[in-house]
Amino acid sequence: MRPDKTTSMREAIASFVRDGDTVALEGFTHLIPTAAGHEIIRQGRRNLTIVRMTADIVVDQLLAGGCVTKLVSSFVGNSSAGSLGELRRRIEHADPEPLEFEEYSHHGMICRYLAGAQRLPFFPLRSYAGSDLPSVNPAIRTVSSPYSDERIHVVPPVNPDVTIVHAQRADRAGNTQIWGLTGVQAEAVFAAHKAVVVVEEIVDDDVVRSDPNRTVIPAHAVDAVVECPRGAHPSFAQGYYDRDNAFYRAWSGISRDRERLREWMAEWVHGTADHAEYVAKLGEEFWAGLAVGEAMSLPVNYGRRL
Amino acid sequence: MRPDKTTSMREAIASFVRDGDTVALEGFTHLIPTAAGHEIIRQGRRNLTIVRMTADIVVDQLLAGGCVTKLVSSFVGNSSAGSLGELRRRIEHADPEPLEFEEYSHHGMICRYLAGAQRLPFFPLRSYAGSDLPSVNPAIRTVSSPYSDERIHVVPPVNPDVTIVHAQRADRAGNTQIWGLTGVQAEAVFAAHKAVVVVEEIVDDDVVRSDPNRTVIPAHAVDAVVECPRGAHPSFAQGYYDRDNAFYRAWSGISRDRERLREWMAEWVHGTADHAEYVAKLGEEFWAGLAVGEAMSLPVNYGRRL
Amino acid sequence: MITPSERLSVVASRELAGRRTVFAGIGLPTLAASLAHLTVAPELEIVYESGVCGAHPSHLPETIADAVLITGAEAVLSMPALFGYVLQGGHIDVGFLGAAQIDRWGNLNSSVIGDWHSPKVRLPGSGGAMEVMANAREVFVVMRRHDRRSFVDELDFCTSPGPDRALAEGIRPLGAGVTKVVTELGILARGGVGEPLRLVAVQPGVTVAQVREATGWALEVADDVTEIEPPTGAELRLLREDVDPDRVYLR
Amino acid sequence: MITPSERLSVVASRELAGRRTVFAGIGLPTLAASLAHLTVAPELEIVYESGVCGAHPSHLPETIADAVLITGAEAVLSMPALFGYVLQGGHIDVGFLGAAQIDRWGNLNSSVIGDWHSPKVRLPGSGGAMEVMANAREVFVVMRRHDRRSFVDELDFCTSPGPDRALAEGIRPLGAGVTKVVTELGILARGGVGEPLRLVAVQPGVTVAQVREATGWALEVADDVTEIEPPTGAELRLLREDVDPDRVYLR
Repeated sequence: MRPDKTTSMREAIASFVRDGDTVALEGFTHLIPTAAGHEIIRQGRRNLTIVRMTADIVVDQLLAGGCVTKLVSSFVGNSSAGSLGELRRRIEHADPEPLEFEEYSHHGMICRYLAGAQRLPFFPLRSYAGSDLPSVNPAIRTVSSPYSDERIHVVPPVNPDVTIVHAQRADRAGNTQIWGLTGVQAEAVFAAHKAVVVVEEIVDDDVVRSDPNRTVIPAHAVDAVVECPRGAHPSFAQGYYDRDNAFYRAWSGISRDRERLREWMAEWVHGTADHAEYVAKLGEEFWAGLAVGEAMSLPVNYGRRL
Repeated sequence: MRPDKTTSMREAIASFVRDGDTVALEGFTHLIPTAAGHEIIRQGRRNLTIVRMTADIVVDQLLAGGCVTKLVSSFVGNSSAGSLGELRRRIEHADPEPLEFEEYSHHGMICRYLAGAQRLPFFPLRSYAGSDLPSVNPAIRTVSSPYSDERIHVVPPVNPDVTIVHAQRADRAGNTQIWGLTGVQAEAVFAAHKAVVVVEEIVDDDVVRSDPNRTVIPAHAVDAVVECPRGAHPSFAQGYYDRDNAFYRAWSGISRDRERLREWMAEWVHGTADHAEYVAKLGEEFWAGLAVGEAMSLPVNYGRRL
Repeated sequence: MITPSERLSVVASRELAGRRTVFAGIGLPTLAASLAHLTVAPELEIVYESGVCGAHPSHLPETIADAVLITGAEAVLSMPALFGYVLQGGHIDVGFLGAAQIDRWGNLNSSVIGDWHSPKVRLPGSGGAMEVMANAREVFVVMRRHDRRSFVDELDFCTSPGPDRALAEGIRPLGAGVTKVVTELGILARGGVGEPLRLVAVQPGVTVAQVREATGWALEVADDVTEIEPPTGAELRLLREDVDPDRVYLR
Repeated sequence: MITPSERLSVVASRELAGRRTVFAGIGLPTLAASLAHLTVAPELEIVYESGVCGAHPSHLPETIADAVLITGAEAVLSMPALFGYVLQGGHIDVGFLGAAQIDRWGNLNSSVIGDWHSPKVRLPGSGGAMEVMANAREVFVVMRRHDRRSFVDELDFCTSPGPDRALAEGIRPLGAGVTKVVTELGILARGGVGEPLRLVAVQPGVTVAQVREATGWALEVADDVTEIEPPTGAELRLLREDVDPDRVYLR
């Protein structure tokens, strides 16, 4: 009997995200856990530390929702589509309040997750030499190699209270399958004390078990499984729906204007009871525009003892 | 135009394995590159340093072939089926000559490959504290964390002159797909100066490209691709043929008796021109006994822009 | 007639009550874990050193990497993920280990008999044993043979050190080290750092004196040594009919 | 009529002659690499920061993680593998980077205008730029704008340091740092450690004095400044018909 870890988004956020927590949200352009971010905003969480390599729209929204005191990130921008208005106001003008920002490079963030997942006190990487970043981030240090006179930079582990990732599918026990870009999701989950996986669909055990190499996150690392179709919008889910590039382009304008941003949040986050309502509000015609066709993988034979 | 890296086993070994080289052969129980090992013996390579986590039958054969001066490993045994006769004679009695043995644990070996693949001067791990192993292996050292008063053990990188792995399939450019146990093959390849991939079958580009997540080793890390069906015998290739457990059990007896071992080598390695002859000599009835049935993975949709 | 393998499997299975993840090799540990899954630990997941999580084998596996463990499994991980994220990451409740020698602190030798530099017998070495010892919450040892050659006052070589030896070097491992040793004679147990293995239970018909005699150090004995409950009919039926019907390991 | 984007893409593509692996972002770098693949570097493979190797996109990608880069690709790697094994492992011949500011040593700022602690403009930050600079054999910069706001005497903040700055800290990076800067005015180049960027070529109709005037430091000029060959008909045809037929980036 494998345990059944399925729950609703509301229940998962209520149970696993508390005020003051360190929350990692991962997904590199692909499978961004937006719906989970919106539910955190709806539930009014406060004083969160958000850990996310690419702090993009969902982070700007969490900031606008008043949920975030501190950000740990390696890229703060709206992809290549422009700026994050709320984030820039917070950092450039402490408006409406300051934002503590702990800044790394991408590989630095990856190495923090790797150290966290592997219970290591530090992780070495060949970045930072000559950069000004260590001068504004004292957590970036150096270690001497015991094999030569070489020094190398290191970063400390990150162990979020909870990591939330989005995936294509999982079984009820939490075996999670991702294809396309898999990013740093497995490491972020293993680094966390608790992990919530949001999926496009919960599938039968047999589906997962027909292809165990597709399981990027095994059940024993997962605490809750939430089925939330289209929960990665405006990002994409490979094979399910495409990226909403128009929304990315629109976000710079929305977020630049404080009043427009407030209205957007009121209508689309606070004004929807849950992600199903958000999806319905966008409308079937909208979703048809993001639909994708079929490009099926060829099956492989795992073999059966005769 | 992707480069065509396909070649014969004879040519690959002649080009990429030179006397005195450090050669990594990986594959954890699954997909052991035995045929490559036999070709190294046939070509009479000398003074090799063999790097292999589980030094098992193929290592005992390389020792018996007189190819090896030094072994770097974390497990020296014939799986759970008994002993390696030649290896024990070399280590216990320096018979017919001593074998230099640099010993680690499994995770220590994995971390050496990780450091090698990532061009790191060392890799930390939570093993070795209190063990006698560091007292006989001075390469196992400690580093102090710059974040606490903690010390942690480290191992140095390994960068083999060449790594040889066996896989189910690759395209002609070297994009290599493995399913079932993937072990440490990718890391061993990335750690090496040159890499040879031996496969059950070379497939059309479209087969590989229908499922890019299945590619464990990308083409740019591979220097040669050799098609050699059944080249992992007596180990197995998931979905292609099963493990020859009877041969594993027999090996303890064969290798315990120096004369019987010499005869076995004369008949099966030196007495066959190549692996195709070895396979044919075993006979179709034999191979029928290792045949496996079908257990196909369910396809996933990668999606197509409409 | 109950065989020693059956007895050891059943006794070890009971010790897994309520555990969730177990790191097991092939043979008695797999039998014990599989039986526990059907009895005292319904949520138990066996994790194999090869990278397999949540296996559903069609046949009893012959190695930790048997093809039947892969087909139909819930997940197959690379070795860096298995050793780094799962094991060193602290996700294993109980690890099973074997050894040629064990001492009173649960330190294990699987490397050599004699001197490492010119051994009388060269054994396989650590494999992942050292990592299981350092990173599993606790370790169970199942030893068919209980005699002074295996239960020694001093190891020829310490491959996999318990936490006491690690702490002596100033490094704190995650787990408690060996907490249970199940043998043909009885059960030795220790609570954790600073405690030696003590005899806590004997197999039916075995005396405390017999166990002491078979142990190479001055074995401490618990105040309340119990007699191990013999395998029940239900346990034996599950073991013989469901876990190992072909009697691959129940020889 | 040739647009600036076309000119920059063609000029940058020529610099990729014979290279095998290029780490490119979306936009001009992708156009340049794709054109080079069809002309001077037939074996060229573009590696994307998202983890895609050997992409065969059905449409021109809008981001480095565009779904069309994944479907039909030769390999998709996790980020630890991409940054650890491929990039830090030393498998990238040429990395393309952009920046808000560049100095004479090819150091780059993509973090802030003003002081980091209270910036006038908060820019996106490093992303993987620092890693590309440290680990690619060399780095090409394509800048649409060539003016004193971008080509500065002193960076407001050094995000991605060239090897000279790293060496000053006693650490030797793998690559040569920025070796080419392609702009609307010309090409700056440097050979490696210890060498500043020098003007080596100008776009047709541009004078050395103009480039000097647009550069925020005392720009050194090569002895033999050449005039850049205008895009050929073949180059333009490939770019317009095969690489970006919908003129997504060739605006």
